[in-house]
Amino acid sequence: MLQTELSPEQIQTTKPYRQWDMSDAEYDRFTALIGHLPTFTEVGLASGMWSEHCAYKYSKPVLRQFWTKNENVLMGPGEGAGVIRIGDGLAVVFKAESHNHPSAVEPYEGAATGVGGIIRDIFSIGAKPIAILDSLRFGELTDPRTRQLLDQIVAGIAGYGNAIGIPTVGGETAFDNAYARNPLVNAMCVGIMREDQLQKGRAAGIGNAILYVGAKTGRDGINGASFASGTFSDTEDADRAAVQVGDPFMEKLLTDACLKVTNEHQDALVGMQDMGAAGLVSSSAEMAAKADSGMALNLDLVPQREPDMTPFEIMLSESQERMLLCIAEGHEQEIIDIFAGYGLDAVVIGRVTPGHAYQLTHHGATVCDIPVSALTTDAPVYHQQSTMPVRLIAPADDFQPVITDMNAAWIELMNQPTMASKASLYQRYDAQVQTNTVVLPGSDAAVLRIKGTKRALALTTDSNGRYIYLDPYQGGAMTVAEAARNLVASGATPLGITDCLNYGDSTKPEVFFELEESAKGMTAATKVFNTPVISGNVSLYNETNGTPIYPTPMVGMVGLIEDCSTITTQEFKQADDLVYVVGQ
Amino acid sequence: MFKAKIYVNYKPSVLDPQAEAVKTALSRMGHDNVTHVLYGKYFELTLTSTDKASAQAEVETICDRLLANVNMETYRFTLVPVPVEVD
Amino acid sequence: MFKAKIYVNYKPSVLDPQAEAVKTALSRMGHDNVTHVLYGKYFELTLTSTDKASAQAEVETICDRLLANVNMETYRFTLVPVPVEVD
Amino acid sequence: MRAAVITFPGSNCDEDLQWALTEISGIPADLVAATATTLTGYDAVFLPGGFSYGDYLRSGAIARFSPIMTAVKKFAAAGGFVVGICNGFQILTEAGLLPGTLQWNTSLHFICAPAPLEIVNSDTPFTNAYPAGTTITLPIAHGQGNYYADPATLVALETNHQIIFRYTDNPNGSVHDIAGITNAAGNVLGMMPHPERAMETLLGSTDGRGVFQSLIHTMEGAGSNVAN
Ligand SMILES: Nc1ncnc2c1ncn2[C@@H]1O[C@H](COP(=O)(O)OP(=O)(O)O)[C@@H](O)[C@H]1O
Repeated sequence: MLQTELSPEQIQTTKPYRQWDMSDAEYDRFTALIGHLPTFTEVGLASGMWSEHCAYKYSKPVLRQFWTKNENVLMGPGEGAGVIRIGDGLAVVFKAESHNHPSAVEPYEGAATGVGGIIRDIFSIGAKPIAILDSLRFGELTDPRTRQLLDQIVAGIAGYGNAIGIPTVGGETAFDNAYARNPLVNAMCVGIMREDQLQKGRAAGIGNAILYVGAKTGRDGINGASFASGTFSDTEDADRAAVQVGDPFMEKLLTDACLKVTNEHQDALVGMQDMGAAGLVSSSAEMAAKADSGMALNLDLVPQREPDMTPFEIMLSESQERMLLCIAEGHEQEIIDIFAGYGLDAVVIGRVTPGHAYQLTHHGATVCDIPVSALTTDAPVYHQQSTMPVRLIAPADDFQPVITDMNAAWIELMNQPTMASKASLYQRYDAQVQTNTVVLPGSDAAVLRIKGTKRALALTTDSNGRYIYLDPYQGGAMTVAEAARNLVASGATPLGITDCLNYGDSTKPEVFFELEESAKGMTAATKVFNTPVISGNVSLYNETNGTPIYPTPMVGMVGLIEDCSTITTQEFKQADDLVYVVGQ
Repeated sequence: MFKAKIYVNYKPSVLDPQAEAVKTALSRMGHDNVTHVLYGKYFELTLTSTDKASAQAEVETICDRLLANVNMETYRFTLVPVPVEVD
Repeated sequence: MFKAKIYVNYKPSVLDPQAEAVKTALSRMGHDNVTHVLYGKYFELTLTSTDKASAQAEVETICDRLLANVNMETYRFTLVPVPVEVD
Repeated sequence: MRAAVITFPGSNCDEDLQWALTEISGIPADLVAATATTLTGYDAVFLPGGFSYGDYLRSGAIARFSPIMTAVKKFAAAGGFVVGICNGFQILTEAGLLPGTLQWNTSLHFICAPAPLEIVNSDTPFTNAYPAGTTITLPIAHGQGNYYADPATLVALETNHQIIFRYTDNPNGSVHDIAGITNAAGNVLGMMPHPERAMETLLGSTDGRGVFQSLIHTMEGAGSNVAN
């Protein structure tokens, strides 16, 4: 896949960046931004950072329309996760993330590392992760490949969540041919923290140290960010090399150690961020950008699992279970010792520098020297064309089912895998570890009490691609409404949402229309329910051989129950109780 | 009848947390002279097939489809003829 | 320097749920001519030891104490000398 | 009475156990690191659930080499009460403090579900608070809880009344439906179900309290068969 390093001039003529999904126009833009012909490493970093996965270049105009703030939001989109105040000096932190493409290729590890990634987003804010939820879409179970995907994806989520000791308390699963070759695997993580422990991913203060923590860097998942931004065809088996393996044991140690640093060493810690998509380059450049700093890293100091790694590979590797910290100068050893206590590698790999340059050295040579902004704030944003799909211009007549035998129809409905009990799936998740789960999977929403208070949180994930396919605006609004209903039915007041926007290739005007309209519907509903969008994730290019999935935004909603004694569960309680229908 | 001896292990570039764990445990136990650990799976399948070429093809299919995860693992195997046992 | 090739598997008297699962899967996939499945672990350890007898003794200790659970597993291994690599 | 809860790297029920002991049962409990070498000052030692050292190789296989395990063995040999729950049970079998081993569940899946249990022997330091013959329901949450021992060991377990809990609806393939056993001396208990998850009405069940109450009764010499 990788060529030996081409010179800047060779890059200009042979255009290797095209295979990393960077266009000629983007190459030209990047060249102009940095003021010289980019080196192999520089253009490689840009291809990762300018992918949809990192830069949201296609979805940003849509995301900007979301309503993201009310009086309780302490931190909205843009950081690892969003934060909402819940009283008693506490805050809830949550975010969802998709791992659709990796899971389609390598279902166990793809799903497992999806869970691992979203957990790091939560503790990087300074919060203790308390719950995981998922949202899964598959093709029909009559297909053996679907059965295998389902089994392995559930096993991967279980394998990671159970081992790390965070309960998986809820989710949703549905089956439809629209997802046959492109399953959706979305995971949400929720955490709790004291308001005053809030961390940001910032690398501020000239001379402060950049500390690399956790697993060693290998060649796994190189340029996964642009991999996640490509579509599937039947012939792309070569992509398989892009898959990484998760190590939940390592992540458990990493979580405990990072929380110890946030809780007990506030004065040493300047900022913290996980290494997710586009690995080291993304975390370091974003931390510098947020603090308006410069940064210099020596790649020889990066712990490496394999010999002879190139700067391109080191910077774009998506090896799991790694964090990047900015530590106040003079406190380095204090923090390194904490990680050593957990048996973890922690190495100073660079410093915050004056100015705004992003500089990398490798074997004594400078391999990258560009403005931080060229990788971050100056990434392109595209305003896409939006066209109403033909099926919506002239919609078919409403379908009226003819039901002659109510009993038979009911049994047929209940036989649908989408309707059937999911107990055989969620029983593979440890839903009770941490001993807070009041309402287990099987009800409308999961409920977790908060130890030391009377309060509880209610959590749910919901999506319904079919509604949005039929009416993007109404479907988007209904998704938010469904989540809100699930929470209210548990006795909770909705607080806010996170989302995963799963769509097809949004460079197609019809797909962009679906994205735009459903986001408008979601926005309208979030204002009605007073549930701002505090975090989220975008997954475009969910297509197989040119056919997009149903537009499927997933909503993860969190609600607050002021007093545990008012928690309500779904099941009928006793014979002779009255049953009411409320609403229309 | 053939016996297939099948070895499945991770591709070298793939992180193997189990092998790492074994290595760390060994060094904690004082076995510092163990410099490298490879951790794989080993299967023995007994097949009633009568000709070697078809057994070979069948074991390959079984490895590709079931025993190895070809995304991350490689496999190799040997086939040895087994005298048919008479009960 | 030696390389130890170590095979750990269940004692024949112990029912191995993993081997059973493989066998069931194979027969569901139509491979009915597979009559027996053994599912084991395979390790390769590289040891810096210089004499074979001490390597032998060390690998035995490692197997007894760590790699095999002698309540239900047995192991066997071979030792091959490895030429010391010069960097 | 004072209890130690051992935290191995990868343990994840250690804090839950500490909560169940301290906040609910009124037994002061400390988390003790696996690197510690002594257990002086404690009357009971708990090995919690989780995935010690990732449970790589075999569950419990690596944990048994932790420094603390030497102290646990000494503590048990001196007659101290040792309780291993889930991964703790797996560690105790690997360490040779309890016979047998825990294999993969026959489904090869992790199972998180309520498990009805028969209390087979209520005349032990861990179960004397439960009336004889009681059935309780405790959560299980494990992938490798399928207990196996060779026939001779099983005979010994049965005749010495070392089988303490039995599944009434075997979820994992355990021989003789075994969910929990003690050693021959009766002071070391291993069980796959999680009593510490069944301590509060809010969380659905208080069936697990008896295990901790039994220990209190035993330590205080306060007799047995006090219903919970
Ligand atoms: N993949 C899953 N992971 C965890 N829990 C799940 C999953 N799928 C479904 N559930 C649980 O099963 C119950 C019913 O799910 P679902 O049929 O999607 O509910 P609803 O129709 O109320 O949205 C819920 O409690 C949900 O949390």
